Amino acid sequence: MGKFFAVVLVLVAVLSAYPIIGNYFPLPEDISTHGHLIDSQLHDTMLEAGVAFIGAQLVLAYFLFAFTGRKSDAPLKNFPGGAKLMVIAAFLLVGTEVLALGAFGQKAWATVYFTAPKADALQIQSQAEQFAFYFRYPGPDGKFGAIHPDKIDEGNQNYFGLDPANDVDARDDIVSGELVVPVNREVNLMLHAKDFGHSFYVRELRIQQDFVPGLDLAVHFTATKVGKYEIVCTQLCGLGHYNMKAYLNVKSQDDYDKWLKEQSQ
Amino acid sequence: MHETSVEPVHVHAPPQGFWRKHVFSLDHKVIGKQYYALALVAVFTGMFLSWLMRIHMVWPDAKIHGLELLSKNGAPGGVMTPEYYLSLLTMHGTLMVFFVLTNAPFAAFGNYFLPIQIGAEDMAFPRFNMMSFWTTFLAWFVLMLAFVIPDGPPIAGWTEYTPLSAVGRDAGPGMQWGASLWGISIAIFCIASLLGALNFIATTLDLRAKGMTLMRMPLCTWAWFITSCIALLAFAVLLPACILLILDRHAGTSFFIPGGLVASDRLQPHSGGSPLLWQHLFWFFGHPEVYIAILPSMGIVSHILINSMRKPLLSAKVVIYSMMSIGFLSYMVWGHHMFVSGMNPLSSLTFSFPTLTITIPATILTLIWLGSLYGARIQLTSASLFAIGFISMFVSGGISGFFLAQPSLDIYLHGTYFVVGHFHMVMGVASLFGVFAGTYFWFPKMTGRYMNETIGKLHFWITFIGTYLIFMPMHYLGLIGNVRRYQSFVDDYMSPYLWLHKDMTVAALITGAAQFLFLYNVIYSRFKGAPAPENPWNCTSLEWSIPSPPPWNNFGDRHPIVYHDPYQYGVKGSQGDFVMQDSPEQIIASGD
Amino acid sequence: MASTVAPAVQSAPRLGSRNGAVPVSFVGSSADRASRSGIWVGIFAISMSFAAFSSALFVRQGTPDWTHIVMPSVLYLNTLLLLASGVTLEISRRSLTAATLIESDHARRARIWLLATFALGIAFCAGQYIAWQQLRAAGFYLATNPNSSFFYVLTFIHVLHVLVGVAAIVYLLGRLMASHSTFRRSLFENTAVYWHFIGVLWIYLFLLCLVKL
Amino acid sequence: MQMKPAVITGFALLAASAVALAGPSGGTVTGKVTYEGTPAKMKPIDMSKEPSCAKMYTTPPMAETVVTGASNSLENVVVYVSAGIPDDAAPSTAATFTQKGCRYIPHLLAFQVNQELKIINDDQTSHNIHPLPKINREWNKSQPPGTPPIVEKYDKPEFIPVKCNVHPWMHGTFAVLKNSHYAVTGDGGSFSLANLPPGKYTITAWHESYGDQSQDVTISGTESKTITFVFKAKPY
Repeated sequence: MGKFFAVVLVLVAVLSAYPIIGNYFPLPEDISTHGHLIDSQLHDTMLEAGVAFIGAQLVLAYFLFAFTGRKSDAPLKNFPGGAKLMVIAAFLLVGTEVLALGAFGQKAWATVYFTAPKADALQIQSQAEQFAFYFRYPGPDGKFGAIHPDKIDEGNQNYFGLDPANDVDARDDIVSGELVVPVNREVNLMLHAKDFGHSFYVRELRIQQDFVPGLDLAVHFTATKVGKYEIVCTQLCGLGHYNMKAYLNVKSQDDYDKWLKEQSQ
Repeated sequence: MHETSVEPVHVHAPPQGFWRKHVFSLDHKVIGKQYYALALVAVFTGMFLSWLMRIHMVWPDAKIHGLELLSKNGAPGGVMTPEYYLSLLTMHGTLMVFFVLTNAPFAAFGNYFLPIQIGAEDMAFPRFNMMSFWTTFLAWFVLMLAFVIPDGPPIAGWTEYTPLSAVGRDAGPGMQWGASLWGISIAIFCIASLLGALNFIATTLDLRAKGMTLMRMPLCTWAWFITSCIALLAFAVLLPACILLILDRHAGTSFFIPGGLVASDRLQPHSGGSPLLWQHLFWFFGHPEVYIAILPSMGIVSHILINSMRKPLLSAKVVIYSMMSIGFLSYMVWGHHMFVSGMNPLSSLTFSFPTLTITIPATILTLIWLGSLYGARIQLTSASLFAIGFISMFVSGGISGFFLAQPSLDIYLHGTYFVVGHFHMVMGVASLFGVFAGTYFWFPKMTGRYMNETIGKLHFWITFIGTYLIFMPMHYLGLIGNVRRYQSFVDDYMSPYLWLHKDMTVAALITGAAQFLFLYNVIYSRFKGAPAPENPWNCTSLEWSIPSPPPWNNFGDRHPIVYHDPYQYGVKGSQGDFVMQDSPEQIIASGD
Repeated sequence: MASTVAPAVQSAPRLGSRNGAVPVSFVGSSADRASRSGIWVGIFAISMSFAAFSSALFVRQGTPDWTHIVMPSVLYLNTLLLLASGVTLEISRRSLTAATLIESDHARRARIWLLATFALGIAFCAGQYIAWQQLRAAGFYLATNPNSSFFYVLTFIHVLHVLVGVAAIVYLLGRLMASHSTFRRSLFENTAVYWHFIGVLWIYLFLLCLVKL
Repeated sequence: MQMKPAVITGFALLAASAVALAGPSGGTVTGKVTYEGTPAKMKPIDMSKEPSCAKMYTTPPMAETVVTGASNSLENVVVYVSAGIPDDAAPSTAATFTQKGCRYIPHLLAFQVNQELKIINDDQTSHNIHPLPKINREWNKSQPPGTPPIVEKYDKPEFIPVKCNVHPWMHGTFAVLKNSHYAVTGDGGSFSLANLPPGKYTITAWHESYGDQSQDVTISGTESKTITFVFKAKPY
């Protein structure tokens, strides 16, 4: 039984590691300027965690193999070094690992959250609601119209509750269901929640940030590759959560300008 | 003052009549069994819900015949609606976390064995003890009501994030009365758990038998004691949170609801509340809750390992201190659930360090367990199989914590199946393995009969392998950015990976089915199992020094006096290679 | 001691046991020690809950819609009542410690002061009710603004705790009144501890509502 | 007043016979609904979030809050007899409300109190129907593809906004009316209320964003009257 258990554990270790080593579940391609930091951090962590995982399972397997079904008079031995060794090992191995991951790993975090967007970053506002994202561009005047929750009229495509009748800034605001951005241009995305908590997640951008009602947050990123990518909600927001998505459409500067012109007509 | 009271002292009179004996019993053993039964009902309900969810997830249009009987609106014509999927998800999480992972390893086994293992006749406050079970039962009943009300169960997940959970009807189906029932149920559950924790602590501190020093307490007693200290803080914080939530829902207050929200085309009449406040209060409870679930299993597993290795752990002290530091650290890490929820990015870093640090005591524990196996005489019973399976599971699930503890990786992995795989393995299955191990181990003591070993081993192999087949792939899917809590994967991005989800569903169905072997084994053995002696596993702790099943007052009129710690294995004892805690004989090391 | 056949829980020396034995120095049985640590653990848990409430209040005070309301004047009176009740309970406890027999003057005095404590406790609850009325009269309801919300929540939950204490006092009175009954002193001690705790708790809550940080 | 019931039953009989004969018995009110001023410019609906629906259109469909036609005609206006005629029993036929291409067909559905309302999902995606009544009972149900139609009833007259919680742009209206004398203006904004027995009526026209207007008409014999409603349109 012990031998069988050992075999099973070896299989578990090997088969669990196989898809990772064989890279059968590759990360989606990274189209952001900061993503490579996250990816390399993920890679390092995977290496350390993987070694620990396989190591532990194999040791467990070996001990089971060696020390089950022994005769009742078989001598009992203690692991050389005993508990002291274990404690020291844990502190050294894990401690250093913790420090390494903790200290160096924060670079990616810092680039996302501790660096302010450049002054010329493209300002876009995103509103999350049950169950869609809408995006607002300030239009030619470069000013966003104020949001009036009582003016929201979705049947009439007024998702943000703008008041063009009285608010000049709002008249030229461009509202789109698709996040269209120019390539290689930093975007500062302001997140506004209309009803509940939502989250902005673009796998390829390596960006995830919650929309918190009553608390307008912002994320900034630079998309480096033209194409269409999925924006999904990762914060449970109600019955349509699974279907709450939009598309990030990265265009060349020219196409972007063209699109913007079409929209403002 | 005289040494010990000589004349028989009973905390309560011998139970008379059916109601006192079996229903409103003051006997900690009966109460423990009641907790266990409740957990058993809850775990099978929860498992059934997970079946429905997994089936619907991979075959969204499938007609599940008879489901429309469970809920007319939730499954018109047997096809599950998106909101009903979320209802099941919420109920699955709530049932499993509160009524299984808190009740089974902690309340059930703790109630039954903590007093016996410290040589006490009963809990310090038997009436509180009875109350805390029946309050828990009430909480469960209130939660179950959500299934039968027309509105249906809530859809906001077991974390009930505000404002989704706070605005009521406009948040969607199930959020009008279902969510209220949830809040009330959890508030009641908090009160019950506080009573229980109070009882555990007082009992451990003051009702220990003569000679039972703290360091002579078995490791599972230690685990239950530490857990009750954690629970005392955790539930004391969740209770106010639930009260405020209920007020927001029904009294028009705005603790968690900010102004200017428009839901279902209606401007919500609230202002100024803070959704993050709920998240902080909830996770201040929520993270320690993870350790409330896992620590008792660590204790149980250590206790069983020592017995089936026939040798002590490398160091029991280190295990105790590790469990303590885990309990202590568990209060400094709650923020790691909120890395991307708009918390100050700096505090994310300050939360990530203790989170990474908590892996040190966890690693120490693992190394101690592993290292102790070296040079042992391991006997593989169903109990020890599950105990060793626990180690494997704890490693596999715990390792992925490395990833999630780092804010920079959490940016990518948060809210994906990576998280689901992680916590299901480490706090769900691992601590359930502890419960299984405990059941196979203590069943002879509780009923006077053995459980069937063949069925037990079969149960273990299917469960062990099945668990890996279900939850390991979740990590892979998380790495490709598979978002959790989706009722189906409508986006083309996920379609290439649906086959894997289908396989996981099949694995889940098989593994779930195997649990009926366990259920059968429990029920069959209860009545037809082979009769067990007083101390079938040659174990040293006090519960094995009394008849199986124990009499209503545990030790009769005897007042056990403890002479040894419970780790006296591999010695020359009068009864074999061990010496009971309460036997006055000298320890003679076996010659080797 | 061995001769007395006491119902329910055996424990430390009892007043009014049949032979009217004079209690030796207070010796707690394990049950007494348990209930003592029980009360402290309970106090710890309650404090933890109110700490949670407080943190919520601090967060909420930071939000712009917070308007600080003037506390009803009756609260000052209530505070005095509760403090006084603490004193009377202390006197009662002291004289009971000095008491040897249930029929002694000490015991009688203990009874009277305990009765006073009970009255003051009830008066406090009534006073809190009046405070709520005053606040409603001033147009501040539970949902009027965050400050009033917190005030009602905190005071109401505190009053619930006071009522638990009152119930305990009633029970003690019952035991003390009935002669020839056994009396467990540790119960009295614990009730006193609890009662002083809710007194302190009230001072804290009152200050919490009074001052804005 | 003793004879009122008699009168009512009389009217009821008349109406009933009118329906039964299905011939032009009684008078008719015909007319046209128009607007003056500049109505808000309807924007195209952005369905990019729901590809299964978006691909059903070559050019994105327009919002239907204000639908205008040639010569200032106004569509989706309910014209009904608001006073002067007794309530009718609901017809046995069900009023059908279809979700197709992530839009409501029709955008405005008029039916009678207690008439059966049948809601069908023709899309490959799961819809949610959430009518927001003020006086009737509120419900909120999802309808995955391939599930049976949702059948409901309303027991009080009301204009009920309907929304889909899953697709924010999907908005429609239920016009629940007391009697069978109503019409919804289509292309050209014209309407016709037939089979009106002689009498004095109040005719009301209701539009979801322009509100309602009423006119009194008196019908004698089988004459047919023509009336027009003119709504004030606002650019925003």
